[in-house]
Amino acid sequence: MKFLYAAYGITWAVHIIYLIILTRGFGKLRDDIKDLERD
Amino acid sequence: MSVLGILRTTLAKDLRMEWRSKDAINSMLFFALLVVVIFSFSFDLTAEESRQIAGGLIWVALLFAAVVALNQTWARELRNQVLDAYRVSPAPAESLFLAKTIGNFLFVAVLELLMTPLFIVFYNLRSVGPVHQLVLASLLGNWALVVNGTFFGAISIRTRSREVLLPLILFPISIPALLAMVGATTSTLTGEGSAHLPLVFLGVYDVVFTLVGLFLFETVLQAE
Amino acid sequence: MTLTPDNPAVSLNDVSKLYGRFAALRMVTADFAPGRLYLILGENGAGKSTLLRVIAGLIEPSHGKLTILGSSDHKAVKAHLGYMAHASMLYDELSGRENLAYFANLYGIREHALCAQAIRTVGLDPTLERRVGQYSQGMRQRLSLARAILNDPRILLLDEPFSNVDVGSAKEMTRLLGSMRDSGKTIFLVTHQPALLEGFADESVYMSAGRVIERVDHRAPTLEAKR
Amino acid sequence: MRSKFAIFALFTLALLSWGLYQALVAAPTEATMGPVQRIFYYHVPNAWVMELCFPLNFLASIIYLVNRKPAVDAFAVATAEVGVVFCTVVLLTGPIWARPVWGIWWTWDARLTSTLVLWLIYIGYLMLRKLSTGGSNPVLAASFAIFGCLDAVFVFMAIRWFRTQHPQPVFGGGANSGIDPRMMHAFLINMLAFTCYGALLVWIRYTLERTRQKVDEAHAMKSLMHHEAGAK
Repeated sequence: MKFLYAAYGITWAVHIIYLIILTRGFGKLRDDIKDLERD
Repeated sequence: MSVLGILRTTLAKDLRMEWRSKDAINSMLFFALLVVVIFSFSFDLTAEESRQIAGGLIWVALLFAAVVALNQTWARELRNQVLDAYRVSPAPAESLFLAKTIGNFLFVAVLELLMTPLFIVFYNLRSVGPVHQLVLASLLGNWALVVNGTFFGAISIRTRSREVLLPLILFPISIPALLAMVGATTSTLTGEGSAHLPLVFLGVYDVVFTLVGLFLFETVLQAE
Repeated sequence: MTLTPDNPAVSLNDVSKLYGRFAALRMVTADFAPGRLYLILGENGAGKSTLLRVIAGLIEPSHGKLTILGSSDHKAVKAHLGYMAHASMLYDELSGRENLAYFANLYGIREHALCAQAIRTVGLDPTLERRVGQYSQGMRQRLSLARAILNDPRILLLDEPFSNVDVGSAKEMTRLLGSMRDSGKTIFLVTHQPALLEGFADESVYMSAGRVIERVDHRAPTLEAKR
Repeated sequence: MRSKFAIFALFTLALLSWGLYQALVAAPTEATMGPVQRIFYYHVPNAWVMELCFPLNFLASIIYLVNRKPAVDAFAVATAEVGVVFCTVVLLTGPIWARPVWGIWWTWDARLTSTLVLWLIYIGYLMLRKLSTGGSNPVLAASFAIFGCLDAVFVFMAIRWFRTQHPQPVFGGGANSGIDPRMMHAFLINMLAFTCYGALLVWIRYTLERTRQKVDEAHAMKSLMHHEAGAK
């Protein structure tokens, strides 16, 4: 049973980490766009 | 403009430069020697065991050493931006690719010739199977390493990290060839199994990647 | 020298080159008539070298169209181009003669006399056995010029040919360029020392921030065209 | 576009939750392997998405070399990166399944090994993208991707032929006729759910890359005008 939960947990951990990376990517992009508008 | 004529002069030029500086061959030789000695220290082997693993060791040593030579041949073209002189000329890119590949093939072949006696001495080797299979495996395996290596060398010198990137992209791609080389070598050394399949595999691998390399090299060379 | 705008040696149409967030060339549209010596001037980072490299075919433009000697297929005109950069583009480990023999070969030139001729043209001794690595900066620069003119190019692109060259050599090179222009070649020269070419240049092309901002015709001062 | 995206995202989320329920609750426990067999409902769909992503990357790379459209390059990046993410999941869940079933974490079995090599190749691809500079970056990466994908074919053959010391266990019991329809159901739902999720991720990553390309271009144009204004 613990192997089962570990596998499901790890699957979602990897996917969530990737989602966080993507979100941060968008965050950086938003800053860049702000930069573009500033001056 | 003949592809072969330019191939020949480019190769002659590379060999002359290497003969004068001996940069690639010296560093490669010493590197390979170190690998062999360190492996030999790390494992205490019987003749039978060394026959089992020597195939793997020799190809790993060659792979690592080849990277040194591959980086050198392209680094030479980068100094003073000489590569640009080739790129502005109407000379075909394929000539440069083949000349570099053949040059690297010769360096690694010299290395193989010098390393074989070393291996025999250090690992107490004696082949059970036919020796000509080993020669064939070393030729085909050598080409498989350098044809990809030369192509990726041309890619990696274009990047920020230059020399560091080459092993990172070359090693994973070389894994199937490496498995076949090790398979052919081990089965010949131990006399177990046939070296036929891995040799055919290597032959196909060589042909496919030489063609892909020839096809894409101009794109990579002119990319800027 | 008459301008032939219908038949320019080099023609750029909206050519841009972007490197990520940096534009080295931005929408450059310009025609260059043949048989003239163009001085390309501007501050560092104005896009002068990029312009030369684009014409030389070393850099693919991100946008726009480039026509050289009436052809938009760059490969077809490579044999008619000569390019010289800041760096020597020579092998330090080979002698001057070996270097030129190799590069001549890339253009399908096999006569050794021609290499010797090119070396003599720039005022060097073709029998010199020394490796290029041991040449002085001035000698290297001259040999580099010899390499660029080996194939008798119709368009010659020179990026800072006089940097680190003594004034005497520079004058000599300038005279050589002048006579090449007079024989009908089109020459583009990027330099920080326009004074050296006083009287030789036909036109000055001013660049700033990736654009051609002004062109001054020295041969027909009344027609001074602003762009 | 935005509302379409939101609908698709919600749909995917619903499918994933339903798939999770099906996999953990609705499907019956397998007789010989016990609950660990349920890893199969996640492991295989993830592997499937990975197997979709890499050939798409290969295609995009070829198309990019032909037409040099930045959008195609953005798609290539997206598929490669998402492929690596799913590949990572496969490589992590595989051993977790293997440990209780085979008694070992890792074996140089054909599938595990080829997946690992694939992972290494595409990590190399992403590193190349990260480390290469200037305008040549996408071209170099596309050339490498073509080598990488062709190489994958050789990887599968080589590992099958030269690495067969270990017995090759049949993975997941196979889709034999005796399989419970509820198991099949749970499996198919998860296949669909993860395929949608993969498409969603590619969509997001593609949008990110494409926007970044446009922002870079805008920056390039602007820095230039700024510069010119300063110079004059």
